[in-house]
Amino acid sequence: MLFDKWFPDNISTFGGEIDSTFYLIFYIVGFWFLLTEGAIIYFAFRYRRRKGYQASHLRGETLKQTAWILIPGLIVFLLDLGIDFAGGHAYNKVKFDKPPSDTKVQVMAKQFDWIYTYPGPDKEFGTEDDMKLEPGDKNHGLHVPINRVVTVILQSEDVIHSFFVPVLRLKQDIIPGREIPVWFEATKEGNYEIACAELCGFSHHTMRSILFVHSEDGYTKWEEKQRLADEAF
Amino acid sequence: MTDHNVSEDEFQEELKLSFWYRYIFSVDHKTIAKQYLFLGLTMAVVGGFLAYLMRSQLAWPGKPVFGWPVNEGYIDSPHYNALVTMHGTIMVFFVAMPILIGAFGNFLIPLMIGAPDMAFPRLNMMSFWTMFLATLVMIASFFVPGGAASAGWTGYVPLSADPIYTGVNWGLNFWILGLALEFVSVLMGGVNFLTTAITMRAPGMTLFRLPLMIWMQLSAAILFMLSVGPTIAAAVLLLLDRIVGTGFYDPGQGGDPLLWQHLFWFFGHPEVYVILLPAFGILLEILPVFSRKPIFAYHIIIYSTIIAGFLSFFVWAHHMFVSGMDPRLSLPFSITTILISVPFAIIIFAMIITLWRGSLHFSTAMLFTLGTLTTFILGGVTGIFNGSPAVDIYIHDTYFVVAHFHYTLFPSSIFATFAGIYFWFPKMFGRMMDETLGKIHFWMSFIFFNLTFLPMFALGMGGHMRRIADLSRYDFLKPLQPTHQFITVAAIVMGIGQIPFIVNFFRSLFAGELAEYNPWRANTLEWVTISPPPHGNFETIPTVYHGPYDYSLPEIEEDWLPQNQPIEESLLSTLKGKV
Amino acid sequence: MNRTSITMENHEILQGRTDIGKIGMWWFLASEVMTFGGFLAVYILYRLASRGAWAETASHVSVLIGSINTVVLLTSSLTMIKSAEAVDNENRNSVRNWLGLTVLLGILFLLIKATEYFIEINHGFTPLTNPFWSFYFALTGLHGLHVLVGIIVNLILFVMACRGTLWPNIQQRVEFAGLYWHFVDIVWIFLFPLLYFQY
Amino acid sequence: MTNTERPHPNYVAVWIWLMLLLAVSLVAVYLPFSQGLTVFLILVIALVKSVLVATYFMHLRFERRLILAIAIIPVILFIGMLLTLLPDIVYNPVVSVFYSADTH
Repeated sequence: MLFDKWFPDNISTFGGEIDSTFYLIFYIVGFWFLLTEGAIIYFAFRYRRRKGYQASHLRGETLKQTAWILIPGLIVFLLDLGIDFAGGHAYNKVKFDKPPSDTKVQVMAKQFDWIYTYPGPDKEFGTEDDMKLEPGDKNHGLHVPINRVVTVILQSEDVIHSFFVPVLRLKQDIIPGREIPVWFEATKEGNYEIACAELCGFSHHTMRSILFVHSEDGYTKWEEKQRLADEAF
Repeated sequence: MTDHNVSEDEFQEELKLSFWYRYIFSVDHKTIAKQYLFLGLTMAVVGGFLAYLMRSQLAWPGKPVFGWPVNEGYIDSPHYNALVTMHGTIMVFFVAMPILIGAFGNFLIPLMIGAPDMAFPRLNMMSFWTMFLATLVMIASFFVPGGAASAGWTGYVPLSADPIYTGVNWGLNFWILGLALEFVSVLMGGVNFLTTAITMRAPGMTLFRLPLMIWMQLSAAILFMLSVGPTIAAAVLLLLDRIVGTGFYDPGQGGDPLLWQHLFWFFGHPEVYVILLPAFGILLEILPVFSRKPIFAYHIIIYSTIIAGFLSFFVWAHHMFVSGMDPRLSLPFSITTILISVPFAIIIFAMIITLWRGSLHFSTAMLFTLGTLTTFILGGVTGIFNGSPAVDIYIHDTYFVVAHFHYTLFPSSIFATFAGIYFWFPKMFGRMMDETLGKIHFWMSFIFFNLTFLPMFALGMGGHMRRIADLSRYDFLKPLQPTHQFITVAAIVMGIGQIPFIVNFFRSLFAGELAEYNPWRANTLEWVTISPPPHGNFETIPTVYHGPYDYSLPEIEEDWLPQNQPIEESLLSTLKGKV
Repeated sequence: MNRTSITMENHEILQGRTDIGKIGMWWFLASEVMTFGGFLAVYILYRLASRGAWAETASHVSVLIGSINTVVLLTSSLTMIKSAEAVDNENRNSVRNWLGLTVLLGILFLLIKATEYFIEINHGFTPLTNPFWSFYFALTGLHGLHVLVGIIVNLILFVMACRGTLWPNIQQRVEFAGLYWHFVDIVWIFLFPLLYFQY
Repeated sequence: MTNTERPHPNYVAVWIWLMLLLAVSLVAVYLPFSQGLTVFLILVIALVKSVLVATYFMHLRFERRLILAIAIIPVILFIGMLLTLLPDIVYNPVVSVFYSADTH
């Protein structure tokens, strides 16, 4: 599409819908933008001051005249509603219709790094076999399997951060005092960047992390390796 | 028209006042307006300089920046955050507000409604000096230990609630104090504006004969007065958190950081319209004068403004779609958000149709007006992207938002300000500004403004976060570095483009061609008195016979009809329902 | 025509618009409503969100003292409006006396409030104890500041009334001071149940 | 100085009503209602009291409509704001359990 060069790749199941909402809005408002700008430029040339030409006294107070602005206003209103409902589906998908998932990760944000906690084999947090990836650990980052619904539980230790993964089209502020779950399903293997998108202090710009999307096998392997390393420790 | 010869006595009387009472502690609304204007323009230079520092750091991270006084020119991340914060704060609260509300509101409200002065002249003076004090406090915050506030212009808690998070202690306290003083100042101004316009209108000046600028100023004042309260409350609680050590925003003690965002944006969004509406007012005054046409659909513009003003109290959460607030709030707020675009769309359409079949004269003021209109449209339509909760998930807190609000606020607070200055300069200072320099200024500003902010949309689509001091940490952002350099160069050229304005302004101030009463042949009341008007404004209070935009009436010879000029009896029947 | 005559003439035109100050005053009060509204909103929301967890600590405020103070402040509102009535009846002594009584009741309110603070702090409830007490001291403190401003305004009017300099513009002056004073009273009407009652 | 005729209703009666309402609210709070209902009730009583003060002591009843509007609009906005914030701050399912009074 038009802006493919600028948008990062999309690797999430809902990212496509967000992008298509973007394009939908782009074409609608692009049309209005061209129309209004075109009108201004055309009028500016056509009605520039010339000798002997008197402007017409047009007050726009009768219903017939005001229709020229009210009807476009109405169309704008209807298109706006359309945009809202079209985008509402994507928003619902991200925020409300959370599919069930058995892969859960806790993300604790703090100035200026991320701590990832995996529930381990028993799939429950707060137990012995939790695996924690602290900053500085080997392969520090968010490890997820491909094509599986992952729930990320966001928490913050200090200030507001924002969990932003451009390739997933996913962004969620992290509020201290609230536990905010988000979900995604990655569709492409690889290593991607996670950023903090909310100003969080001195070194906000260094709050970067990596999202590792593993293949099904690769994920089990990584989990196993991580568990052994944890036990050895 | 009656001839307004104000005799020498009047000027002699003026001269008898000492310098201090004439220029510094004046209670004359026009002098106060000029004080606001100079304060705002000075702060614009400060804010612009901060922008230059930021842009230089972004374009060439890790390189020393020319003009940055500390650390051998290297801007580190905490200082970058302070620059971002102070640029936003200064531009919104100490440039846009003093100029659009303080200067134009003060200057035009009494003149346009035909009043000798404000309802409370001394309150007016106090309002300016409170603003001045606020400015001093804000400037001083740069020089206290720890530097200026660096929690963003929105001051989100808990980042701003505890010095350990930013390392800024007194800077942020000063920031809150400065803002509080600024709010108090604008509140005093607002009381004054509203009371003046309600009670001191000249005979015959009915509500629906008021120029649209007055309507816009009044709407802005009402919006400000009714929205700022919760934010003052929130700011007091924040200050108590910082100084006394209470825990209003500390989640560990039962506080809720999101409440700050709610209360801030409850004010923050109407604040956008507090800036935008007076800017629209300027456009709506200039368009008819240089099109020689009545403004299209005067009444509908007023109703649209009222509807938009009311709606603006219930759109604030669209700043918070990804903030972690209850997502159920998103739908109602996205609906109010798109609803509010309709009245503004209607106003814009009305402005465009005003050009149709007009007789357009492209003076500098008109060029800036059209420049504002064209750029603001882009800012307005890109707001739809942000208003859609789904798209906002991706573009929130990216450069897309930065580009969007610069496309709305820059035209409205800078371009419209220039339009207003070029237009009312003769009335303010009694001299004409130079048109050639003005046109150079316009084209430099307009072209390089677009070159600066258009690429930012692309940055935002690339996922570039705001408020990042150095993008080189992120691999996916590295390819965007050249774009940043392009933007910075464009921004610097835009800055240079303001030099013609400064030259023009000061040269015209002292050596410009003397202005007549009504150099633009405009209808509104400020043009029926001499330029500049004396203390007391009008020799006799004019009586108003018709609306402000009766240009090019086919029945009369001239293509204009001042508001204080009676319509001949013979014409009354033909003009029935028209004027 | 010189400047003075311009101003004179302009003032003539403004004759008959005595509500200039009143409208200004009401706009000021409107913004005050929103400011106190902000404080109250924060407090109500937190208190509701606490799901009754603040009730225990909030039971240490003295409803008795609070009720007495409410009576004092409501009565001072009555005396204030009585002085406005006396203005219209052109009863100068009565104006002075009612004003003086209002000032006294205001001072009494602050004294009772100060005693209450003293008792509470002695029992170990300071603004830093917990969120409830932070709110308690912040809200009553801000209200107390407003009462103080009102007392000063009323006191000035009272002194002027004693000296007999109040009489030009008396109606407006007493009315505006009264509007402010009643507003402060209304704020207390909301603060009292919200802060003192058990819920 | 013109002394325009201003009506003066029986202020003492208003004051007695205020005292009565104060007594009612002192009793109401001990009735066995839920927290939400109690808050609602005492707010309603407070509202009635303040309306009394505003209509009679502040003379709103005798003012022109403009002043009535100036007085009422902020109240509407305040109530609107409060109601809008309720779902997020109080009834938000994602708010975690940090709320307790005595953490010190």
